[in-house]
Amino acid sequence: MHILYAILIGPFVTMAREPAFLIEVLIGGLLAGVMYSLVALGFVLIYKASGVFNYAQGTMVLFAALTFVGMLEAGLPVLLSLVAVIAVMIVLAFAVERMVLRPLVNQSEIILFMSTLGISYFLVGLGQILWGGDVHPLDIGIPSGPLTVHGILINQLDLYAAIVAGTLVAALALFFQKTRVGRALRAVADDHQAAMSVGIPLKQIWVFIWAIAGLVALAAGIMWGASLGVQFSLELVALKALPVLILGGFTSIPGAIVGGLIVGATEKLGEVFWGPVIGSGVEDWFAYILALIFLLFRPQGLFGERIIQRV
Amino acid sequence: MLYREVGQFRTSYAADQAIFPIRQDRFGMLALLLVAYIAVPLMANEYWLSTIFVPFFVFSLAALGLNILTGYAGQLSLGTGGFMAVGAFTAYKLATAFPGLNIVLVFVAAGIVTALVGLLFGIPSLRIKGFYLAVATLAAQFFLIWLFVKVAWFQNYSPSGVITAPPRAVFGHFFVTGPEALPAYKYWFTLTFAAVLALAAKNMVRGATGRKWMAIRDMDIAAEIIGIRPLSTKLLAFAVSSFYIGIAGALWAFIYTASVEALAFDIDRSFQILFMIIIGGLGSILGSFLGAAFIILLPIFLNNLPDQLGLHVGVALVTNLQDIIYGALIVSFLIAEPNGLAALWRIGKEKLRLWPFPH
Amino acid sequence: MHSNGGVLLKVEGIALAFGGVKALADVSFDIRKGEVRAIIGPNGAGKSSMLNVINGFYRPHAGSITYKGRTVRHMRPHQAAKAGIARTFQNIALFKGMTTLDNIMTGRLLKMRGNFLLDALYVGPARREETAHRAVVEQIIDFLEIQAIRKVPVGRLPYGLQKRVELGRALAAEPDLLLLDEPMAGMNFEEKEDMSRFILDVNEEFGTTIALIEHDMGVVMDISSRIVVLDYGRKIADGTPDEVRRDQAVIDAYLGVAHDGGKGA
Amino acid sequence: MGSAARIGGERGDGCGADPHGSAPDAAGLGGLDTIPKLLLHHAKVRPNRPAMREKRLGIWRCWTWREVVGEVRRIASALSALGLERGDRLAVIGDNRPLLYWSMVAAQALGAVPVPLYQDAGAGEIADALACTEARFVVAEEQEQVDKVIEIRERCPRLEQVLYTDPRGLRTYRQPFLHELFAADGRGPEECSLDAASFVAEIARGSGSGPAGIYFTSGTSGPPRAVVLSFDNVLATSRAVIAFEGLTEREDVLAYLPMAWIGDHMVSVGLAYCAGFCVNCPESPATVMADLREVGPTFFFAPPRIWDNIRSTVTLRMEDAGALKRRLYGSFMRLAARAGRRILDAEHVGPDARLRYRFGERLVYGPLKNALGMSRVRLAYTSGEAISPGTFDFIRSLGINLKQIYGSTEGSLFVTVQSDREASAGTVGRPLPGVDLEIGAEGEVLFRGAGGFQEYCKDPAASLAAKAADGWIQSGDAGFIDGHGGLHIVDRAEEAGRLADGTVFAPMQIENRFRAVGPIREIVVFGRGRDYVAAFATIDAGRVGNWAERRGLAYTNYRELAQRPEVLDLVRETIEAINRELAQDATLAGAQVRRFLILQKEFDPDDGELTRTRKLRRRFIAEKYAALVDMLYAGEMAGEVDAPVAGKDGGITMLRTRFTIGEAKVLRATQGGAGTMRQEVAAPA
Repeated sequence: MHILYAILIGPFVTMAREPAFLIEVLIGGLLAGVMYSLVALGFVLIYKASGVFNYAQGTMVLFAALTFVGMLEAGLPVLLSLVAVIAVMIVLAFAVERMVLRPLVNQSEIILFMSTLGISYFLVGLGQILWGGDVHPLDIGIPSGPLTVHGILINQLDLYAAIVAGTLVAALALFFQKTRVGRALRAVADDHQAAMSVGIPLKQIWVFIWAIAGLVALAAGIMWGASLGVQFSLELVALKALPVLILGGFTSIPGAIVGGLIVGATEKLGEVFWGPVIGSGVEDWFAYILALIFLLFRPQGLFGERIIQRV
Repeated sequence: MLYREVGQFRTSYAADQAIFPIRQDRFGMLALLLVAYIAVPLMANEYWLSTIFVPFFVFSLAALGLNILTGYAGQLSLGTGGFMAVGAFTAYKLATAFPGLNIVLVFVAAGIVTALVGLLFGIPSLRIKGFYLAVATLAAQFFLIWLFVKVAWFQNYSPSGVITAPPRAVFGHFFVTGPEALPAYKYWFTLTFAAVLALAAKNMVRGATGRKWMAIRDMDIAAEIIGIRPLSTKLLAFAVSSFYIGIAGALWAFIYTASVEALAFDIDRSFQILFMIIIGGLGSILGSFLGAAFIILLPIFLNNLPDQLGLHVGVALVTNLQDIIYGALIVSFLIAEPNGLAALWRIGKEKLRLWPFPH
Repeated sequence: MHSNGGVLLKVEGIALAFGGVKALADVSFDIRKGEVRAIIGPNGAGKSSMLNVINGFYRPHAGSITYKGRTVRHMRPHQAAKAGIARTFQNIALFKGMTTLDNIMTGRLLKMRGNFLLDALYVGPARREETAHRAVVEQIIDFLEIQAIRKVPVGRLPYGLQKRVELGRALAAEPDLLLLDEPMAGMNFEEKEDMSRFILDVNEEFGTTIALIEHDMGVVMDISSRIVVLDYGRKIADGTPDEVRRDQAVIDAYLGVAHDGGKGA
Repeated sequence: MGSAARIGGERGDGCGADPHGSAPDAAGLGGLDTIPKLLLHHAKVRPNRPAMREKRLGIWRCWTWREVVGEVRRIASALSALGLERGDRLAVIGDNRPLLYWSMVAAQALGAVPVPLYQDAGAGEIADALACTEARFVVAEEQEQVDKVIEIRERCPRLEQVLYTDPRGLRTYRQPFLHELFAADGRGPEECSLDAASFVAEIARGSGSGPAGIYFTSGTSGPPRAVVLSFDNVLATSRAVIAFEGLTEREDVLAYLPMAWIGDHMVSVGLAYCAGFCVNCPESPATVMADLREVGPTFFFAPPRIWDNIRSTVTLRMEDAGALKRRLYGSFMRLAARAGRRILDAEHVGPDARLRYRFGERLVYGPLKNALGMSRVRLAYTSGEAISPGTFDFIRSLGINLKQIYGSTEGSLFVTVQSDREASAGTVGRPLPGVDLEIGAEGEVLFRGAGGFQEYCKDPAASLAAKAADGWIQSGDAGFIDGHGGLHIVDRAEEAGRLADGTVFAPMQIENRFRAVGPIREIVVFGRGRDYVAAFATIDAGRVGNWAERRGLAYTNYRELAQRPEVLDLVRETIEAINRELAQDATLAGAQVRRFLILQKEFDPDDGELTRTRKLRRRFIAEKYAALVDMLYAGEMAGEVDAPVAGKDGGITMLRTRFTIGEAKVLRATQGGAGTMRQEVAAPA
């Protein structure tokens, strides 16, 4: 009985007893969630445009951050480094399209997925050879240390990261809604055949979308790197983004954002309030179980389209 | 060109449905078994037996299990490592709790427990498909590993979190686990598991069970309309697949490494086994073995390559180069033959049968 | 065609809608034992939806289905299959990774009693069952004259043969009611002739009741005993080919719309 | 549906138990002089040897000799119950099926005369045949045949009962004269009104001089004739062949040729019942090639057309192979052309070539024979018409012991046979032991022997014309006998002639050189009484299509392909190449093809251009396409003519069509060619 109490009731009692702490945890979780959203966004963009479940998105985050840090350490100014990394990510997009996607066109989803695993291995090895395997601290001038608002502690870095992420997401949303290229990209996502038939060059679209995913990865990499240091565990951030995808749906940009927030918040709550009871490291799987249960009731995710089966 | 099929005709459905309907294939298989059971243990040294052949069979079994689920029933799973851990830890708990229990039964029981766990995590497959399901299986992966790391009971409260296989023998005094176990005994033991379970898998996939799985895989709606129940069919695939993977996990922990911690079965292990079936060939028993061999031998080959070439390269660089080559090889392999080594084998065999005709 | 008058299936007041779009509205008709019943109508008339309702793939919003004397709103697809309803699909729904033989064998699954353990061991009962069902499937292969493609993966077969294999899979279930969704779509004249012959032979040899959707009016008029005409989800006519051919509503709504499609009528 | 499968045993160990009781005793039959008597004999001496196999429902069913006796008795009993009497004629129409073969033997057992008919014959042809033979019974395989018989029933007043073996689609037929002839397996033992003793007694009443069956000639020049052969004809000939070739009970043959053709009858009934070997029936016409591979016959009989097809299929398929494989194949095939035939003929071959040939056997010839289903073939025959030398040498060079035989329906198929070491495309061999051969006044081949037919059915005048009182039979073929006693056939006696300038013109000899060479499938030459030789060609759609695709030439059907100027050039080149060959041959040098055109449809027996055994009906073609023949001999290079062409749907339509005429270079005859027809032909083009 004691254990049931500890799991089912105890944490809520704690929450109720310390509402400020609860809010603090919640905000911390939401801010972290924005970062998840950022990674998930990369997945969604690529999945939407090319039907590829890009496992290498996490590695791209790492690779981008590593390259950025490496250039800074080599003494390049921040802005130049940024431009250089952007260039690298665009080159990467070209390489992926030319050497992986194009030869594998019309293959089944699982084959494409496996190929991104291959890309992932490749990038990990390449990144380490180029920049070494140590932890690189990344200081981009954002003041660290907590900020107190109404007695609630907020990590400044998290806050800035959230602002950057939010801005990026908003910019992307505008881009997709308002620009011609953006609309073309959405057309591709909705119907490859139709997009081709109105003269949208699919290959260019793929390069483009992978480049954008690379930029999103760069942004995520810088933010995560700034808070955790640029190291190989960054790759694992990608795994965190997966339950976000389930919650939000593989093809929904708003889904990625909302899903990220939910995952970030609940994971933090789980870790802080349930962790002591059932053991630490709950955040490794908490979001997954949450997503799994959620899926049982809504298989298409939060914002996914309802599936009408036809025969 | 080796085949001379003329005059081989079947007078019964049983003969027509045999696993190897062509005489030359039957002889080939027989020869292979003879080599595996007699020639290899006689000729191979301890290194080969313990670090190549034993893990090869263990991986083959795991790949076989995943292939049943993913290749035959079409349900993508990324939780293989987690299920291997279930098998390993169940076997450990059983072996230590019931010291008198025959080691074979321990492994089978570990497989059954894993099957039940697999069943549980297969339930979402009713509602979700494809990558959604794959991600859902990650839940099993992370949760299970966390469970075995955090709950000390599973490790019999070992402070390091490492479990060590107790010594056990088959037929009275042939030790297959523990310090006294001989490599040859371990080899025969795992080989027999792999052979028997591969035969069972082949029988399932060529029979009604396999047709149900493949029907669900190829077109689930049509399958349902001809009367196949999707849930029970998928769950059966999860259970059978997990049974194989669980036994593989137990063999891994007991025979191959002798002592193991839960992190040996992390997500990388899942991906490794997924690679095996993709490289080997989805929906192919043979492919599971070929893929396992490829994935096991590739790093060994890459490790030894610099030495062979007379190059002196730092260890770290070697590892990183390995990653690059590994990644590139996988991509090029998928491009060259998306249907895997088994398809290459099949095509090669077809070519031999039709030789000198090209098709 | 030996229709002996007994009603095998009766649908009454069936209504179905997708997100506000009415696919079927108050459709009622019956299918008699042993007859070849055609459902025709212009594109989007709701023909396929009707078949999907009958075999349980869609759940109607209103109405009832009486099959073999039992009245229900809805059967699940595998229940329908178990009750002896088999079907083919407009866009071939074969299991592409399997051979012709295996595809037709799947049609026998409902009749197989084995389980995976027996399969795994491939001992006595599993082996005997496999052989016995193979023998039945071979009769179907013989019937449909597809011996030469027995062991060919269906993905490699030309369209017309795939349609035939699909018919074989449906027949393997020894259905009481066989639903054929455009069995001759995309076929050339010769293939259509063959398929018509097979349909009539099935009806004649096994006494199977057949309900089919078909666009080729010539074929429909030739092989069916009675015809239901749907238009915009409503039934506008029901009767023998001759009656339907003369029906003013049909001429207006159907033949009038599709000038080119009405060549046989 | 749902009848239990009967499962036979493995090859050689018999096929399982006998469901019909033990075989009746064959003793006291007074000699094995009829086929039914031989049946009883085999059931006694080799009861458990396989007599017949059929691939049905996916597996090979097998019947031992003992089981066959039971089946035949059951069928005889059914026929007798329906009123079949001694001397009646029973027609059989359908694909090669055990039940149909057994029906023939059952009819013979009752003293009736079986008449096998071509299954692809139209209703009219069947009516003629039934009327001519006055058949009272018909055993048909399935609905299609039954429909034809019902359609023409009014025209055949003697026709009484029609039996069918496949009830599919016939359930609603209510005609009182229709009966199903059941296959026994899976239906339990049928009640047998004819007990074993009376069955044997009925068989004992038969004698060797009685009619064994009536067989239709293919009718290359004129309507088919109904030839009556006696048991003595069939059995004496079969025994002579068995002795000559050393055939045993261990042979396997595939019964895939039309049952109506004497060739199939002699192999699947005559030789099989004399030697006691096993006849295998394929599952369906579409699966013959696959079934051939499965059975692996030891004795294979095919008309030249099938050998041509095999050769062109091999060449065609090898064209798709990779460069390396093609080179390997090419080099070994050249070796085979040089040494293979000589090795088979046990002539002297250097040890080096012999070794390389053995190597080639592992690498190319053996696998090729395996792929073709010919690995086990130790005796292969070609007959029916002359085989093209290229094809003949090609097949032999692979190590397949292909031999020519010459004969006719009137001679029970076998008049001459090549012996193992004397096989060549030129001669058709020496007379079978027991057969006398002579060249008549007009160069016509005459023969006399045990196989000589009895008479033409209901045509005593023709019988008398063909068969003299002393037994000499006019073959209708022109030929000569060479110094070694080998017979050479020049052509049909009535076809052979001279050009206007007196040059000898033997169309068949010329056509043989062209058939199945390169793009050409068939060629028909004209020239009798004309100034030069001209020809119609049809093209090999598969090969030419392949060639066109590789060149990027667009076409949608046969007709468009045949009209392409590139194809005309291709055919011209081939013709010129063969003209060069003809120029080497003293007798044929003057008859090189000068002008030709490509027909826009292929020849088809349904259109009357070929016989049912796929032989050219030259005279019919000349009449049908008279306008085109005139064009060939008029001066212009192209013209429009009403001609039958292949339509888009595969049917034939008359259409005003433009034809272009090709002119091929003609060479001066090179001296030094021997006066014989024998010609070494280079490796296939």
